[in-house]
Amino acid sequence: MATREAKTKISATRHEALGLSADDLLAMYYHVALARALDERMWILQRAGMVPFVISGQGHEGAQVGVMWATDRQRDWLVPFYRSLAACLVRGMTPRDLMLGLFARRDDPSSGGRQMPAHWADPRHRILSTSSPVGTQYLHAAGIAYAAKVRGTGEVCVTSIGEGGTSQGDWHEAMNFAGVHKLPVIFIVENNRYAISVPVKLQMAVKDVADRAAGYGFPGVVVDGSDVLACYAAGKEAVRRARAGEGPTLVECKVERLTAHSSEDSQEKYRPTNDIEVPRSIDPLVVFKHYLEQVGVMDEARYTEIHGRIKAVVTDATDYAEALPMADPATVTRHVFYEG
Amino acid sequence: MATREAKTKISATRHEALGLSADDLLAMYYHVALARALDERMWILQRAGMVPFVISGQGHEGAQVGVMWATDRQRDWLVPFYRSLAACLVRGMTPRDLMLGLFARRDDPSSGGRQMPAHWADPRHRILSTSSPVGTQYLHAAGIAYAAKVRGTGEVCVTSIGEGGTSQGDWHEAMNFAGVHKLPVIFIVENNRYAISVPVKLQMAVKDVADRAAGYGFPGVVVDGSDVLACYAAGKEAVRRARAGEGPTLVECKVERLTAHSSEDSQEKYRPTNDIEVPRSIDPLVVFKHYLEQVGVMDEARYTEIHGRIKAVVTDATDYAEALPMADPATVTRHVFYEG
Amino acid sequence: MPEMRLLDAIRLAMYEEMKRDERVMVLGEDVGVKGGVFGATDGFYAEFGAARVLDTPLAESLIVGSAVGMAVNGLIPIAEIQFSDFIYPAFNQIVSEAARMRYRSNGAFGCPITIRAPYGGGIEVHGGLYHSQSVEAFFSHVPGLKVVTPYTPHDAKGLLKAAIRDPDPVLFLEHKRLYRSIRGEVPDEDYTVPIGKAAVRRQGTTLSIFAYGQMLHESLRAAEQVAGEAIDAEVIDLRTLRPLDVETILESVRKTSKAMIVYEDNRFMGFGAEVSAIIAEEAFEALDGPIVRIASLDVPAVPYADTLAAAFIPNAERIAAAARRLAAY
Amino acid sequence: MPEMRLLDAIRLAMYEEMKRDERVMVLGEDVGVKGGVFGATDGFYAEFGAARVLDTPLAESLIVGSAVGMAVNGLIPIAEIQFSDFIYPAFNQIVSEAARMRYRSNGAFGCPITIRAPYGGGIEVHGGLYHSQSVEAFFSHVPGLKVVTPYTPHDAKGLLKAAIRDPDPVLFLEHKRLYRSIRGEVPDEDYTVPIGKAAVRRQGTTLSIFAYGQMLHESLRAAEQVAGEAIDAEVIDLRTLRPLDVETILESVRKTSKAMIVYEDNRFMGFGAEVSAIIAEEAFEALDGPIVRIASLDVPAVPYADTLAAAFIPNAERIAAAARRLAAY
Ligand SMILES: Cc1ncc(C[n+]2csc(CCOP(=O)(O)OP(=O)(O)O)c2C)c(N)n1
Ligand SMILES: Cc1ncc(C[n+]2csc(CCOP(=O)(O)OP(=O)(O)O)c2C)c(N)n1
Ligand SMILES: [Mg+2]
Ligand SMILES: [Mg+2]
Repeated sequence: MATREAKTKISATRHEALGLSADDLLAMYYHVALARALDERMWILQRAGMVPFVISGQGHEGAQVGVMWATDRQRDWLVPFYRSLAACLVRGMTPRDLMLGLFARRDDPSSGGRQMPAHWADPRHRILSTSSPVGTQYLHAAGIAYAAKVRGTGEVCVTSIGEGGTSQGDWHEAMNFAGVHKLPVIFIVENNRYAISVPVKLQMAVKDVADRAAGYGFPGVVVDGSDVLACYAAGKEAVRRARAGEGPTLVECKVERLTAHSSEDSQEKYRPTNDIEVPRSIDPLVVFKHYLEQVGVMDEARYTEIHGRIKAVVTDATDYAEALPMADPATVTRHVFYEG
Repeated sequence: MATREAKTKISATRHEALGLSADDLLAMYYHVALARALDERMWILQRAGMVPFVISGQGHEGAQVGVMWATDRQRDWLVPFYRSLAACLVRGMTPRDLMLGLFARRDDPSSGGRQMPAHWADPRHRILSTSSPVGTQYLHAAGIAYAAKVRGTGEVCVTSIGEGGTSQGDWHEAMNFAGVHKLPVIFIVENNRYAISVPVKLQMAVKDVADRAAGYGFPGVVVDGSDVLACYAAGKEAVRRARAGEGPTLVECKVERLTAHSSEDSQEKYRPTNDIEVPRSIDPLVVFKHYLEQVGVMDEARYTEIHGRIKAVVTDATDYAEALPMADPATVTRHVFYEG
Repeated sequence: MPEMRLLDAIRLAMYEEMKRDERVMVLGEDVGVKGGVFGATDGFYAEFGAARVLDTPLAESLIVGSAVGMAVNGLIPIAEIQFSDFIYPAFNQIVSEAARMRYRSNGAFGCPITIRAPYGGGIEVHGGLYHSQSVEAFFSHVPGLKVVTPYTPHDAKGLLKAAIRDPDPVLFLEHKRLYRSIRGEVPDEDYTVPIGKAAVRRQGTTLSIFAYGQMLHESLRAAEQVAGEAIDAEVIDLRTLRPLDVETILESVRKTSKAMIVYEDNRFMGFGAEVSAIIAEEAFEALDGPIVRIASLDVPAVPYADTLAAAFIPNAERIAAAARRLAAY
Repeated sequence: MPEMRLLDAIRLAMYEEMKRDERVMVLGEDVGVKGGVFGATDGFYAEFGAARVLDTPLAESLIVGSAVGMAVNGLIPIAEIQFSDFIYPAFNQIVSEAARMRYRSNGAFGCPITIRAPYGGGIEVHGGLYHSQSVEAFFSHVPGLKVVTPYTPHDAKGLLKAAIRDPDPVLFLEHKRLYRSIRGEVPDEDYTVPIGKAAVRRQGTTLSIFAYGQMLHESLRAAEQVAGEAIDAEVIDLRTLRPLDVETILESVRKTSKAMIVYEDNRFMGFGAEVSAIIAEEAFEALDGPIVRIASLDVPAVPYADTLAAAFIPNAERIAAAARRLAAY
């Protein structure tokens, strides 16, 4: 008992030290759990043949919620990639918005069903449209940050990519440019050790991508992606630096890919079983729940209530999206150019 | 006198410590001076309207001769850029070969007059054809080194680029790939502080490009490009590492651009006078001559003899090239594809 | 003679070439242990090892640019671009470097590389804007580059072997919808199909339809649809887009005096434009009707939703309707 | 109305737009203190400052990719590619990103950027393979992108202003040989020339010549050469390659019944192919002769040596000879 008490005390100081209340913790937990539940439902729908394709963020949610929680949801920008489901939720996209994209429905706010699932966009929440070519988004983020700087808007731009994407020339060009002009941009690398099947040791000769930041004249930090508070702390400091005109920060979150690369992939072929079965001790959802319990913010009742709410929200989003029509073929020629 | 003696002794130990004889020093000096003389003649020819264009290596010769002297001229590869005149001479191209390129003559071994001057190539000396797009050559060098490694040929590949070129995505992709596979490649950066008019502070946020090597898992060294022996030492160690299977080395040579970017450029517009008038104390030709005098390898007579020889060689090359015909128009359609 | 799918024939061609010549190697994203996202190099890693079956970092310019260097130094690389949509980062290395190495060095250096790229879209593909594109129009404009796209498994094996053995760079485009939908007999023995020759897939007299890839398939279906209406369409598989078999094209038009070109790419400046221009200049006298192009809409690539994808891409019905109009002209 | 060179008109258009709208900015290599390698932004750095006249690192994908982000966040970037030959590293950012941002976001995001690129070669240019190329064929195939190339200083100012004010990406191609060789009157006042309209530069009845850039200049010279031989050529400046002014093209062909397209780019899959294909499909009845294309050789870009460059590129004499043949058909 004594030890448990002690533990709680120490831990408690962690989120308080970061200026987070119990309600903040619960809200953050809700987003991690909601992202996971939506994601799992998407896989079920794909396996059931209701949708052709799914690509997943499972295992990345803690890092995304942690870092994004430190941003200003009115002002700041997100330039996402295809695993950014949790980040988009934090930015304000709703479960219905995301399911509309999965089902490629007419009302899909990301692309009106024009793009594959997980190619998020939402001008209402300053989430720039996602494309498939890996790496391009880093340059868009640098450009958005450059505009923010010269226009003096005080905006910060956050973008994210996998560790494989750091091998692209665009990644380097963006890092270099942002360093030269000390731009208000946060470069996140969600390092899950695989680029589809390619292990990180064939992707780069270094252990941490973060080591490269020094060569661009700004700090790079490594955080445990299963530790939501550590990710929040890293995000908070990166936002502070950006807002203060001190320039970019590279935040490398070590995460685990809890699924195959996508519904097209069978990872058993290249990933050893013991590597696939990620210990629950590094699942951000489990780890964060444990922390909330430790600090007495989460108990049985609350857990049941939250997850009950999430289940209802996910089901509502699914039914809502499924019921809506596909895009009207007549609209296929729309929006090639500005239509006024 | 005592001091001078002492000085000589100390200095003398320098080239001896590197295993270089007096004859080596004189041969190295000859190449530095020859490159400079050829280069200066090329500018005179351009100013006189004999040729439309010249781009120059003046100021870079010491770095190129120093590093290339450490390579095996039979076995190793050079993937040059447009300032590599001195490097090409060391590899075995003759003054006539280079003048044929300047005059775009039929017998130009680099391209038969198809490319602009300074786009060197020579299969006899394992000098790969140079193109204009900055940065592409780094990937070719990595590929050559990969082939050397898997074929077990023991070849080392040397490539070079300016500091501006390091901003290209291809540069990053090549560094990363070479690091992952510990390839026998030497990446030279000839940092002359300008990319045409763009100063290095707008090119990168760091002082030394060499700092980036760590992020790719191999060493990066900075050398004074006016110190031929320092460049030779760096080249020697890089070659040793490559040959021993220890992987790539980034060698950054700090050099001065003693001319405008090219005959099309007028640097007075963007470069302060005091910056243009480079002190002779950092002109590799002057510095190296001074060293040879100090160690008693160079004296008045020898100097006159060498430079007399160079003058004759440059004049011969010029007359020879000028006298030859331009490429035959009928050949314009040749060599699009292999002709057997 | 064993029957197999287009995908199997492609795998077999590479397998046999790697067995035959140890200089031949494959490189690209996920070509190693995984055997490629479509399985084209399935099993290669185990058999030929990591050095010759190279999983590269995620960078297409690296894949092509390093292949140029490998080729210069004695290897024969087959570079896989995971989806043709992702070939653009390598555009500079392909156009400025690989395709010009021989010309700019006045024949001194060559670049024997093959670049394989799965392309094409449609309802079954569900690829959206970035996993569906046709890219042949860009690359068939490039002197120094050869562009090939097979339709039959027999051609796939023979043309890919020809590409691998070609001393110059070849872009080998594989339509994703044909990978598993097309089966055909593939000889066991070692053979090549010459690059630069078209194939008449259906003899006809009323009009000529020129196509390749999935649209050749749709064109053949269309030809059957109108056959009962006394419209006897000749259907020609271009196979090699560059160098193009102009002779076979003109011969057919001189016979039928009517020409249609069908392609899946966007219409404007698509490959059909060149075929049409060649006919309009070199077979004008023979022409007895407008040269018709059937192609996809001029919007950025194939949308994901089936409703939109169906509206974007031509199919047998649209081709048949156009054939009827042209025949009646 | 002051007379000026094409280059001055381009500079003036940017200058006036930057004065008019502080969101407008230029970025590229050496556009700052140096004012660009051709002087198009001469003096801008001193007047508008470093933030709006941005010397970028040496990376074209960065120039375009960052411009996309700048445009999304309220700026109106004019990106200068130093030579069109060096636009290829930015190919992915232009084709996959800038040109598709609006379509893929279903209209939610736009990309108002102008990409300026000096292009073209020839004896006076001495650019060799990598400082001479025509790149319009690649980019005019891209839905979502507009492609413009002016011939007169008047058009240069008006079209560039239209491009800068266009809510979508525009590739603005400037022929290097026209920079200083062409002088013309340019109104002081603020005006635009609409993107998407061709201009009849010479009225004629015998045949129609379609061209742009330096080849328009050569075509006009050719028209004068044959004028004395009872050949009255109509010469049309396409000006905008995408969206193309199909109406004006068809009108002219319906009048003259003979068409020639002249371009400096490599022949195969060059822009003339599309013009020819449109005519062959939509004005077939009017045609009274083959559609003739005059273009450069199908070898990789313009060689450096004058002897080779002269053999590569069409000129007035070659065009005139072709016009005589077509007129006599
Ligand atoms: C330019 C480009 N090349 C290839 C692909 C195909 N592709 C999609 S995701 C992926 C792997 C990405 O790995 P990583 O960056 O580590 O992100 P992760 O999927 O592991 O989160 C690849 C190769 C692509 N989308 N874009
Ligand atoms: C891809 C590409 N973009 C632009 C150019 C035009 N250009 C030629 S040299 C040069 C500057 C190169 O600077 P740096 O790399 O520092 O080499 P330096 O000339 O200073 O030796 C530029 C911009 C080019 N050749 N290639
Ligand atoms: Mg990964
Ligand atoms: Mg430099």
